Amino acid sequence: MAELALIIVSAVFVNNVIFSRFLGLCPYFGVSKKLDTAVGMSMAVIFVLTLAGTITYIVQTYVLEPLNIGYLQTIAFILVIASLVQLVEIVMKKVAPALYRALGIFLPLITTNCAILGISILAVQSKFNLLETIIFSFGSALGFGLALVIFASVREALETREIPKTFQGTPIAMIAAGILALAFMGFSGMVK
Amino acid sequence: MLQLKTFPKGGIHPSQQKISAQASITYGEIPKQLLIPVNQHIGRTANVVVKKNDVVKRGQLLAQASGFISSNVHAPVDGKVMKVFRFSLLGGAIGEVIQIQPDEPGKSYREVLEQDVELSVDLNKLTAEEIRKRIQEAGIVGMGGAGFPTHVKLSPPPEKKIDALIINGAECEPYITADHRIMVEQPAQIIQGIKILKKLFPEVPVYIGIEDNKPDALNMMDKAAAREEGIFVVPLKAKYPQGGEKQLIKAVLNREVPSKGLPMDVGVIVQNVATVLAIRNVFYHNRPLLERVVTVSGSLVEHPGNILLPIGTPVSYIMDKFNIDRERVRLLLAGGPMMGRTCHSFESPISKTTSALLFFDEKAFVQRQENPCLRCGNCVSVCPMGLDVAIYVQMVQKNKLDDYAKEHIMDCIECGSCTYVCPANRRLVHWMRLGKRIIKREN
Amino acid sequence: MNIKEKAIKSFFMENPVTGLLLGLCPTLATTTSAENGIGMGLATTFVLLSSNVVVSLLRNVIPNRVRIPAYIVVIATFVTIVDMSMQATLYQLHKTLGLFIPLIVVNCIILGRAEAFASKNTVWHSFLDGLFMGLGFTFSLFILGSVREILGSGAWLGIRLIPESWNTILVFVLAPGAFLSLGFILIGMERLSRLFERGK
Amino acid sequence: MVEILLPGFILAGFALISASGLYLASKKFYVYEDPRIDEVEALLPGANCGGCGYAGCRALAEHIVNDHTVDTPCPVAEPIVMEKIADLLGLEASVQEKQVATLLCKGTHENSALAMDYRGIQDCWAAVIVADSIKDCAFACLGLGSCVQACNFDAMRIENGIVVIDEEKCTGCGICISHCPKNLLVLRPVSQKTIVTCSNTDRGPEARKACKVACIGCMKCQKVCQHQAIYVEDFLARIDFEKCTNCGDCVEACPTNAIEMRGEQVYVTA
Amino acid sequence: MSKQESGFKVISVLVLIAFFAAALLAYVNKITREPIARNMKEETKQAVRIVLQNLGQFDYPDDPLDKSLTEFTARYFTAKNASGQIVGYAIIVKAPNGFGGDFDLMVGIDSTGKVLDTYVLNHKETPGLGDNMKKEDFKKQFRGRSLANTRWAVKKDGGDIDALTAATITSRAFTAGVKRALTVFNVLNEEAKQ
Amino acid sequence: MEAKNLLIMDSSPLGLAGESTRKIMYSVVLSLLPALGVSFWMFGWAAVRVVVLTSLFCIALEALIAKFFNSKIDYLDGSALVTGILLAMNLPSNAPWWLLLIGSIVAIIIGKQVFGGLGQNIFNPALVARVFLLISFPLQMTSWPVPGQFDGTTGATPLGILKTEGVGAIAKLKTADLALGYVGGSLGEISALALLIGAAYLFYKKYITWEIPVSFIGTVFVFTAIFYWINPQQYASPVFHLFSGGLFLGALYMATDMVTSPISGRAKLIFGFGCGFFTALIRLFGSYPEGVSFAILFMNAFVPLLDRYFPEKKFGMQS
Repeated sequence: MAELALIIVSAVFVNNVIFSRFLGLCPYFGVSKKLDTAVGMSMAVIFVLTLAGTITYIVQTYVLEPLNIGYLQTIAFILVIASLVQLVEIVMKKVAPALYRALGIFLPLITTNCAILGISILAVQSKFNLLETIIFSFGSALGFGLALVIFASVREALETREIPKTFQGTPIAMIAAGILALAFMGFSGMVK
Repeated sequence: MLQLKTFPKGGIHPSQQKISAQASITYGEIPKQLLIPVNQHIGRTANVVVKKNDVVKRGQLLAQASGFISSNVHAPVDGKVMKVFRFSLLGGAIGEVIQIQPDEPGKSYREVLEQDVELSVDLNKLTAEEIRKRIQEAGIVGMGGAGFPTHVKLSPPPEKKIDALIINGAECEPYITADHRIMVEQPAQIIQGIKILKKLFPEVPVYIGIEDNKPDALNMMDKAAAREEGIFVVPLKAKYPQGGEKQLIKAVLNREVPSKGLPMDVGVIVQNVATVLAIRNVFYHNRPLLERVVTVSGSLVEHPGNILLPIGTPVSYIMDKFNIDRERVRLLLAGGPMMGRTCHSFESPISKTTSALLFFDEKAFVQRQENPCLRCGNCVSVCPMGLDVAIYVQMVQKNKLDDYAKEHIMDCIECGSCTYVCPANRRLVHWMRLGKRIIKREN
Repeated sequence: MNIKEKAIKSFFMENPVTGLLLGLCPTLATTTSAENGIGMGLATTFVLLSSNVVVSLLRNVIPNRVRIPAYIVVIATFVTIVDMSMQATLYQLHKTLGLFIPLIVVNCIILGRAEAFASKNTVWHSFLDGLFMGLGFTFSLFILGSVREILGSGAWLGIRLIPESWNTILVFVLAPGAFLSLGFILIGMERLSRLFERGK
Repeated sequence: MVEILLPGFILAGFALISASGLYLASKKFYVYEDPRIDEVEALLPGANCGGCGYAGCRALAEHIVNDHTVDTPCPVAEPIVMEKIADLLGLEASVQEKQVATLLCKGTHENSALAMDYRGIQDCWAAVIVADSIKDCAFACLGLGSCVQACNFDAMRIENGIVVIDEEKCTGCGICISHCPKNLLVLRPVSQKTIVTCSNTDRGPEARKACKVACIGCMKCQKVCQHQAIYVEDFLARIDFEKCTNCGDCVEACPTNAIEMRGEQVYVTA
Repeated sequence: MSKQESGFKVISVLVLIAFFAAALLAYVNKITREPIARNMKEETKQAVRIVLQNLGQFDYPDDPLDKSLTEFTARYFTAKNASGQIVGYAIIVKAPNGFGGDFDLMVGIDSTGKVLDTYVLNHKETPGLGDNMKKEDFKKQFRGRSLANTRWAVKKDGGDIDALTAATITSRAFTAGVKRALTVFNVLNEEAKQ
Repeated sequence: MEAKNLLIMDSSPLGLAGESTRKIMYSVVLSLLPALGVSFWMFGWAAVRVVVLTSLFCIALEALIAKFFNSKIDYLDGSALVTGILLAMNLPSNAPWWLLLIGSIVAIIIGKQVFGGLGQNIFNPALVARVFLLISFPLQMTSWPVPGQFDGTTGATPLGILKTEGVGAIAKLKTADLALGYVGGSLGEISALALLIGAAYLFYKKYITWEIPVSFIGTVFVFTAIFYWINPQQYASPVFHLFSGGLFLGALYMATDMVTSPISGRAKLIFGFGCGFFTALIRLFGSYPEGVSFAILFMNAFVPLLDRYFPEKKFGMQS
């Protein structure tokens, strides 16, 4: 149990997807302009990443490894993730339209979120078992969501500040992210 | 005396400056010409019913209310209509005025008033219907500043059960002493007015809220009310903006008017003392709203005082009367320094809502160099409405109002407390007003 | 197509990183040194170029509805090829770039160019587009890598610039420094782009 | 050979399962949507990078179709793509003559003096909270530049107390119109040269007192116009752009110079 | 999507592409498998050459052997000279409880049990502090030390080792790691004698 | 224009309470004097040198920016001075001049001016600089001169000792020494008492409120107490945690920075709790001995969220 808790803490704070692993930065900067959007995106990522982590684990353990074709990992994973995302989108649209309106619109964006593929590959590399993989994927997504939501609120606040013209837009966002990364450095070494 | 009541959240203690508090109400003369503003109230503009060269009598209707939320305007003196045109009013607005050439310029207004017969009023014979109708016809509006037609306030829809009446004698703004003097000099008449209002809401207790910085007014009102049943004088701890309707209700009854709501939503009707006096005069003198008491004060006024004047009297008349040097005046305020409005013409006339005229020179004006917001939170802590002023203002400045701010910014009562305490010297109220304006424009 | 203009465009105005803000993950993660930046950039360029060519070749064969999955498969194939060949020949570099080689698959530039350009243009034009976009990407990675290496390690392309005993600003080789440097480089590149635009 | 074919079959299997799964799912869970969304999405790059601020290409397509606007360009696509989309949706289809914003006031500091020393927030809307007008004329341009701030094309500037519009830069987007608290801005076709540069509806004497170049409602222009294109209403001359031929008769007739001819005079023979 | 393509065509194109992609990859894999495997070993072997570089000519096996002691396990390479005599060992141990957790350390030991050199294989110590253990200034003090001639602790704890400035924990871990390697050497040496 | 005769028009109100940015800033400077005094006494001229240099650097940098980029900046409004002094209080007294210069550049430029200057920054400038330096120059930032000894002897802070040596090593430290500042550390870390005296003045002037310091310090106390109670052999006592490190400096001066803390009372309580929680977390489990600066910087990022979701209680929103 303590093991699993450590995996979560590590994934959320210590090895935060954004600030430590540098994964999923495109949506991080793209979707963090508005708080509402950021919250929706975070939810969608948590859902999809947990699911994707689980399924890629199964693909790796029961197909790729027994057949000794580990080099197909990238292509197999991305194929699985892309279809999975699209499947979820199609099904959600029909079965739960309300949920689709809230989360579904973020789904296409997730296919090319490198956090999904990256975390799936990392989970395999870390030699986690199924439960650990699920927890790890979930925790990583949670870390992504946390970073995204804070950052979106910071960017919304920046909109009301007197940012010099030169720094407006992405440059100031980068600098704010840099300072946030400084703060995240404080968590280093918490999980060994 | 009981423990002093006040509203709990926010508020400030600006320097009182009630230098005219002991000056009895004086009376002016009829000026050479009067400019009667057609629109002296909140609501639809009245329709002018006189033409150039018409001869009008004192009390004659000049403009007819154009709907329920509107108000009549009457001629305060006998005279001739010269013309109807657009002119600068007190407070920066430009609006239609009716220019009247009085028949007897220079005649003491006191004499005019003394010609009005004192009628005896049998309260038992008055019906609620009749009272409302006569108040409406007399063009009575809230004389505290806003100018909301009084008959509308007194006609709550039947589903709103009124269980308390509050008479607003707080007068929390610095300098202004008009209501104070009325309470000192005419307490019995105010009580007569209250008793007329009580006919509309029988059995409902009446509270007269007066701040403790006016002990003589408290004393006089206390004595006058002592003989009456169901009328209570409530002494209040002096704090600005206690005279705000919502703050007064909170202070007196500890009830909170909901956001975007009206006092009647918590079963209360608030009337200003001057308004009550005007109502009284409708019944005891058969006189519509023709005049009001104006405090004349400020650093350039040698002998500050309170003067009763017919509505439409130009500021220049008052300046002559009080010996105010035109060359030195740089700042003319209609109302108090916290919520009053600056004016730009000495020819503008006083209206039903002009409670004070303050004259200052350049020194009184604070050079506002707006500095960046420090987010110190002073504005938030003094805001009697609990608004996050600093945050909203930043949004207004960048035109990035979010839904949350839009929902609350309209609750601002523009009392000015935030601007008063801002260390960065920011024009917070002005920005808030601008924010309101932007929201209205969007809708 | 004017090649020179196209080159300037993809290096400055439409630079994938500083102009379009695409492919940020490898940009920030792998630029601890100028050399790593170039390595990552060239790997991406190869994939971009090859997939652009193949997608352009297949543009009339692939049905519209599965074009995205099909492109992804094509891209993933080249990525894996790069991955394996780098591991075989440039082992040390591959080790530092690590996870980010397979992640080239999800670099938006590649899919974006495949979709926006290669699927609608001839093979030769797609080749040029892939080449210049890739080099533009490499260029910004090189710049970022140089800044971070010089400030953070006191060296450039592995050559020590200041005495061993001097302190370097370590933060620049770490995550916060990556964001901060990119923030300032964005401003510099914007200025440069404007210069070029005015020069036209 | 097996070691090459086997992986091929396995991956083909993956592809088969996912493709047919998706195909079946899209049939079974079909939901109707505006088909144009698909068409627009097909034109967009499909990189789903989120660079436009929307959550992916489909979200942008939905925005374009549902809100019927191409205000948010895709940062990845060539500009031609957005033009194609606009064509597809019939946006900007009708070719109109270029319109420009025009200020209906000539109340410079010389013509209509300041009536007060306004010290509040330097913004027209903030000023009208304090006073209806800061100049002698109640209808004058305040010259505090709310429209200048609103203009996205740098086409406006304040000069001598009133706003001056650069007709070259003006795109006729009309955003400034709603930002004028005095409602002094209108759009006019560039070929319309004759304008009444006044909005004062007061009677002649008062209008003249307020501004040297005010329209005093004298009706001379109405009388002189041969095309019934100019008429006086509320003591203010107004021009019907449909009928006006820019002949310039009214300009000459106006005693207060309240009617102006912009640029070169163009005669239109009826 | 203006035209509706048939489901069969859609699926089959995708399947075909996937098939060719995987086949291509399998082919590339076939070519690169060998060099990759070689590269992976090469790194460790490089380290062995560094830590044992003072031994002159020697041979050692391609893959390390495992050695389990009660508290920990280690891997080692045995270096032999041309005549088949053991001239030294390169022992890989986990240095315990560093700042960023355990890290892998390779220690070269000559046949007399003296430390030749050290090499840090991978670590998560703080840049600028702990990772100074890779620097010559710190490493050189270990050369020539053996289990017997040294108190294996940092000076602060009453030993002989100078700790890195402001990185006591890393220094402790490093010291403990070297000590472990020497312990392994003793065991191996005993076994070799038998 | 003959504006002379025209009447002034402006929006009400026309009075002012007489507060100003400068007054606030210089009051903060004043309140820092006791703590500065203690560190001057402890570390001698070295400490004076650090404070003077950082203050000069910070003001000079703002003056340069004011000259070349944004003439609206008032570099003498005291805010740059406060940043300079606070930065100095986060540094060791033997810090080399280039460290002070880099710190000042980071604080004023990256921490403040890129966001638009006074009042616009999201993160506390002095802390941005401190964390930046801590990560970049760990060697210089973790060896501290020993107070009272002017011979350049360096040692670790009590928290540093705790992290490397364990609980046993700090047993000999007396609480009174910790509270009075007779231990190693940065300029402002050393005397909790002097800091409290200064802060009392700010409380009196109402420039800071009780919420953040109380919930910050309280949370650290509670969390460290819980772990101390679980295992006193492994974790230090809460009293030790209270008086060691920069907790008081952080809780009284850095977290309460008006610009980077939330506005409403409720939000301040949560903000303080967050600071305390992450401080305790980093101190107990992280690899850095001190977590105050990281925790505050981290919570700074939450301020917009807190402002939005825990605003002031609105009038008329009862029921």
